[in-house]
Amino acid sequence: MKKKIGVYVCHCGGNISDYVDIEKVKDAVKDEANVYLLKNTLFACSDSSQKGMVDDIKTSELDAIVVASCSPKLHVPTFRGVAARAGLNPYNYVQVNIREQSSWAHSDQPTGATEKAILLVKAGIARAAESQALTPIKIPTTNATAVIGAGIGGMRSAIALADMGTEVYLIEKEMSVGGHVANWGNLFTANINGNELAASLHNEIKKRPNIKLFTNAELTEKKGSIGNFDIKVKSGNETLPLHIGAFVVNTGFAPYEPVSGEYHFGEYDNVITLPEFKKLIDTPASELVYKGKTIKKIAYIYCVGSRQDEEGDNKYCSRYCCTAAIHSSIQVKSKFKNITNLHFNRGIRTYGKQELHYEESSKNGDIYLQFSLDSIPQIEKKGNKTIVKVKDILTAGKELETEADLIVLVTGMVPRKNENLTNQLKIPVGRDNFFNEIHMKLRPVETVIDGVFIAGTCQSPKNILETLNSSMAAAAKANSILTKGEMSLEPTLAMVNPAACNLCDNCFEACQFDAIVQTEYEGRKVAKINVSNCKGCGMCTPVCPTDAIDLADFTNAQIESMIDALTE
Amino acid sequence: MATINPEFGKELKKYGAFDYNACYNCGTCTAICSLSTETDSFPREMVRLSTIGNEDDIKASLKPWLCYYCGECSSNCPRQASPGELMMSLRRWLTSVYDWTGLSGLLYKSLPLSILAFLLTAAAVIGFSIRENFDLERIMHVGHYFEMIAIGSVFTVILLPNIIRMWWFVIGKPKIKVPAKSYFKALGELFVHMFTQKRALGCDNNQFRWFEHFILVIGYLTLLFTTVFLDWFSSSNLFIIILGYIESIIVFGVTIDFVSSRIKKSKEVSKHSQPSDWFFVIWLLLMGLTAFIVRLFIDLNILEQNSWMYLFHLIILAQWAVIIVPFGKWTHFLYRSFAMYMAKLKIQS
Amino acid sequence: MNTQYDVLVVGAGIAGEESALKLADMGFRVLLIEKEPSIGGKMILLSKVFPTLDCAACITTPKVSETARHPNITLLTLTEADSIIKENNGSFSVTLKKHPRYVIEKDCTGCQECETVCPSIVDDQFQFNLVARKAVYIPFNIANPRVALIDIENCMLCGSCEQKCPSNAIDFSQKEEIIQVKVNAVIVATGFNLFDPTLIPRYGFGKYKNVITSMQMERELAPTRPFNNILRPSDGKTPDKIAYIFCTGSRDQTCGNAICSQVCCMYSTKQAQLLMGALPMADITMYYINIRAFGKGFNEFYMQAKDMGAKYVKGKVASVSEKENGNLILRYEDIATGKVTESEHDLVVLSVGLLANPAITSVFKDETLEIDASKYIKQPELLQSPALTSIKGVFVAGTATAPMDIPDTIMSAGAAAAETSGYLKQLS
Amino acid sequence: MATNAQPRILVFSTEKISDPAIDLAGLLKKHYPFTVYTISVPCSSCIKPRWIMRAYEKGFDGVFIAADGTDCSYGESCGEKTSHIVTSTHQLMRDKGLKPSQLKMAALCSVCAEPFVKHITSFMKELEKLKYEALSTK
Amino acid sequence: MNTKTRTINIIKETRKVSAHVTEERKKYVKIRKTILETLKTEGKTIPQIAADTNLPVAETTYYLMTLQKFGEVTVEGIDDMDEYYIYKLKK
Repeated sequence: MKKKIGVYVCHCGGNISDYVDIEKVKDAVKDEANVYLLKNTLFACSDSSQKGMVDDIKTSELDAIVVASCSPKLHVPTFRGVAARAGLNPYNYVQVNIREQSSWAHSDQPTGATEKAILLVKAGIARAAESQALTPIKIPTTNATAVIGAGIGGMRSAIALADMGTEVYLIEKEMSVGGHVANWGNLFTANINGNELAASLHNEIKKRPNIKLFTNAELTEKKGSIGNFDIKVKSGNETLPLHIGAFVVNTGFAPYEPVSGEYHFGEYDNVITLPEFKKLIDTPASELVYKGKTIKKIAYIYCVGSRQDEEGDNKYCSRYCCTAAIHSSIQVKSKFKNITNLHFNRGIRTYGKQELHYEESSKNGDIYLQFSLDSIPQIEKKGNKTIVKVKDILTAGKELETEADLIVLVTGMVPRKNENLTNQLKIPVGRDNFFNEIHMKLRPVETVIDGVFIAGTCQSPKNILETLNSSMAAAAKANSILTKGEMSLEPTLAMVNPAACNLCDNCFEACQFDAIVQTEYEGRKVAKINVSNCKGCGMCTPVCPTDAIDLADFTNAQIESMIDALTE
Repeated sequence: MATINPEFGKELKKYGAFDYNACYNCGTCTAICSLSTETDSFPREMVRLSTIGNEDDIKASLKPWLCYYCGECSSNCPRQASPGELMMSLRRWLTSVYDWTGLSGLLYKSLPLSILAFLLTAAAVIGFSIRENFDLERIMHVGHYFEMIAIGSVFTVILLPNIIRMWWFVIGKPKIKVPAKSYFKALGELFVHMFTQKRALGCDNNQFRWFEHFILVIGYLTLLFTTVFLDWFSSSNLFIIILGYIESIIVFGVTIDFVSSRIKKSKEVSKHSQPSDWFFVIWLLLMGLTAFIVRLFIDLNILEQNSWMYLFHLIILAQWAVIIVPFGKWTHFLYRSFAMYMAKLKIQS
Repeated sequence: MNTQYDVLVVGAGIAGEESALKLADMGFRVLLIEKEPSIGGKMILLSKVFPTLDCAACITTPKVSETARHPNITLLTLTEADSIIKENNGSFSVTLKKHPRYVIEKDCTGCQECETVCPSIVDDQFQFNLVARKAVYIPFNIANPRVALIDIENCMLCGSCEQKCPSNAIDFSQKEEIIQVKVNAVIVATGFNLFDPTLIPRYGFGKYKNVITSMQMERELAPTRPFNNILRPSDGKTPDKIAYIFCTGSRDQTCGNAICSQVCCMYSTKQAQLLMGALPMADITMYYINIRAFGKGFNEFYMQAKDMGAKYVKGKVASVSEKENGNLILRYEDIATGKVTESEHDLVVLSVGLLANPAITSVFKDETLEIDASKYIKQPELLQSPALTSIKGVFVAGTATAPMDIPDTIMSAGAAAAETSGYLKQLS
Repeated sequence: MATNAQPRILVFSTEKISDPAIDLAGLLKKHYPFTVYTISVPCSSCIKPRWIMRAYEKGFDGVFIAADGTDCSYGESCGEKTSHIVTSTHQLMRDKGLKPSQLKMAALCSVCAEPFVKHITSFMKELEKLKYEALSTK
Repeated sequence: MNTKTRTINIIKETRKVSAHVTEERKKYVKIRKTILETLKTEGKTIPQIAADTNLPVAETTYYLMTLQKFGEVTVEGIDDMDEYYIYKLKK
């Protein structure tokens, strides 16, 4: 069918017309099929030009328009707006870039630039002729979220979501909330206790009717996609069906457990981990006593389970432990008399304001000794004494030894094992085995599974402040998607021609976003696009053996007609 | 293998060290020090040895004496750990370590004890004067001989054994083999440094301070010579009299500047004065000044009527000779020179 | 222009953009102001970002254009908040100062014809003074809005640009505008200041041409770079012994900044990797105190730089001196050996730290926007609601609270959006 | 088409990453031959081999895929998938007697204007050589 | 075409050009001319240009790089030691 296409060639005030002969371009394309109207304009983007286009579309009842001007990045939204204002489908608009990719790129050869511009405009016209009206896809969404894990992060996500008007189901595996932090005493960077913090957040949760807390609970089933998930939550003996729009996964970390014999852990009774030590110093007492022995000299050994060598799994730095250990050493010194702290570290990483803790502890007289991975501190028993030996980098590699009453292994964070959840939600993990975001900077709380957001230490080691920030960021992201009650998706998505589909699994494999599902077509099983998951990348299109998949606005017809036009 | 001794810090703090624990071992102090070299890098090494309490290595080290406290390390320390003051404190501590009598340490650590020592000495001089019925001539005569005897005995009984102890810690105990002839060869180093302190010239922007020190040392030593051997107070030789005047002016003139900068705390070196520092400069000032006035009174012929003046001078002199010279900061002058000497020995080992 | 908004976001760097976008996505009307002529903050000027090494422009530009186009966001560049006063009903009365651009924003096509005729030459602040620009200029290639402005202080008032402009966009009659608006909440996203290394004269920045800041190196490495190659500024030589001095202005009480800047170790490590790619023969030496490679993928990135051949020397450089040929002598203590060492390099990069930018506090007239000991905006409920400030209805995002890297900034901005949204919902 | 004309190249760029780089080349007036035409798609992994083959059929001498590399916002597998497309197209090309070197792929970041020009210039030289060889064997 | 009033005249009434700006401009014009002149014959490295023009070498770098940015000079190649780029006039 012949279409009525309006073509506008822009001078861009000389930027184009100084090198590209606009009249020649017009001459060359005026007889193209489908060209109904052909104009040149000084500035296509100017207000007056835009108004003129709206009038043209209306009066000439154009089926499509082509503007040959600058880069589409600059003005596609402008001219799609023009089309929309004139009642034309925005996807019947094609922009041809004859500035950045012709006049400017070839300002050294104006004839060539003109020749190229002609072909580019022709290709644009061909594409417009094959263009189809597309409507943005709207899907209704449920403004409810399941927050998985009621540690500090999960609770903060829940509170933020509830305050923004999202219904929250807070699902906790344990019987009580607060996670690890609920067992901690004084926290660094703020004068508050872990248990107080957990309790105050729990209290806030109780105040909000739109948060439903399930303890001793887990996710047993998940169906659907972003905006509309049907899930089942088993809480105690009950199983509840819930309808939600998104997940915020905030399942936290597990403290690293030293392997047996690592720094004589499990062999010597006075070798303990940092979490054990934190508990020990929080017990009210006037003297620090461990297993009946008064503790005066404490040796902290850093990077246990973190920054491991080739043989270890954990190449990463656990981020919170340097400050946590130093903070504990300050606490223990302020609480008990005559304590000596010896820090055997691999370079202190008290980044940001946490440096002030390091400074405070040094000024307190704590002694820092630095070792490298190829010569770690040796611990041995001499009678009932425990001796730590180290080759200290800070003393030009000199061998030093000290007695210690207690050895604290500063253990890091490892990903929490949760196979059930991983199977249900299919969140990919990174090389460090923590959950992986799509993009660290652009989309730090999103996963490749649409509608499943991650926050807190299940993503990577973080301190409490960082956990809270990411938890609230995930809440903001989830709420911004769900709050309007519907989602609008770009219509440039993949489309399956069911008649041509033979249902192999090529496209299922190619799609990273779980956007291809099975459906019935004339009694056959065929593939279908789940539009709410499709991102419009088109990765699935070239893998189809029967060429049954096309990407809207980039169809075979459109691209091939462009190629044809470029080689006329 | 050395044992970490956190207790050492507590002892060191009694000698004036503070905040050096704040050090995070960046090495700025060592690299900024213009006297620090690849073979003798300090002060961070000393800060580190102090932190881990490695007494033996500190005792064996000459580095505290190699520092002339320009203060650059302290003013550029990112953690404000005052490495310069730590070096100063180590010098005090080493002085007490070298001192076989143990008095040095007691005086450094305790201000009341120091004051008591000064009072006792004063009382002894006054007691002696009472016994002599304030006979000025007699007192001056004894005073003159006291000077000679004090110099001799302080040196042989206290300082010489202490220098031998210093040698033991630095060279003997660590079993450094030094050929015997080196001991003679290096003597030049000893005297050059003793009289010129030329090493202090290596400190950046230190020419004036070095010059002050230089003329002070010359002034002090020649004044000593003039009073003890040329018997300034009794001399009628015009040359000797004028020489004495000039020397004493130099001594109190330069020390007035030192005292005032300690009061103003204008330089890094004068920011953290300990009692021992005050005693040293004030007594030096008083020595020069009282000697000057005594001779002036003689020349004006009014000393007879004002014999208290000589008494005052003698008290200062006695305190200087029996407290400050053997146990106080005066020894730094000696140990510094011997440190340069022993450093040379170590190189030749 | 509308005078009523739900939120005023001050600062359109990545934190401000992220907060504004999230709130706009939730349906709030956002007024976003930026004092510079382009949005995108400091990030848009970077080369690549650690630890993924993706190009900063590729990450920033989509966010920047999304911000500029969002129907719920009104964006004002060259605009500063002059005063913010809290009204009795809890809303804020805001006075804005919009500096004249002398170019009609909607008419400028970004063709840069004006630049070709402008006779005035001045240091290009967006290339950190490595080259010059004209008095009429587009800040940088990927600026948004990508329109020209006139630096009137350095303008010859010749009028050539006005004559040349094909779209008649130059307008010298523009005046400073005072704009009054009412908002219900404010987000402070004013970012950080870079440390000025002339405060450490020992390093010779400003005196020795071949001592440059890491931000200048960032520009040299960026694809739209000033020299088009990696060169040292004294004589245009391709450097082959490059030194990095870590902790320039951080962890240093003598310049009044005791805290760690959190990003310098990693951006320096990143630059080292990029330099080893660009100059395969070059030796890169990193003089550090401690390596703060703490975040996701950071330690692995640091190990990778070492494997690629970057030399890490523990020891802070104390002083830099210049040789006649422009090479520089660095004096430091090599902590591993405990010895004072001197080394020669032909280019020295100072890894400058981040400092607080507390200027915004003076804008709040009736209540005090408190700052902490490090002069960052104080977060009174740090471990419960990190986006809150001392003023109810005023929130804070990104490096206005503390030094932090890009992912942490984006998270913090998300948290500020969540907190603000909750607050606005309660108000209504 | 005249055989002595300079080779013609079809470039497939990606809307968010490599096309802006090509724009930037223009903006910076970094010149390259004008017989280079660009069609922009969302992601390089959606380019169909049949489109590439169509281009050769219709007279293009070379096809250049300006891929996203690791910057792709659709995920990490895009580079690998694009390489796969190149491999399978090479098979088709061999069947048609085309040289594999007539299809090139390279990752471009969004400001990689200069690398783009370099790639295109060297590709153009290669194609000229091919064309000359083809001409001389005739 | 140009129908709008020249707004430059409006601002000229309220502003004066500072001496510094004029100085900088004069300096640039002079240096630019010198550099372009010396490059007329052949491509040169920055130290060569500086030597030929008697300009301080750092200043030469700054202005040459600026000229490169404005599209007046371009890289021709690199010297034998791979140290200094050779710059030529851009046609």
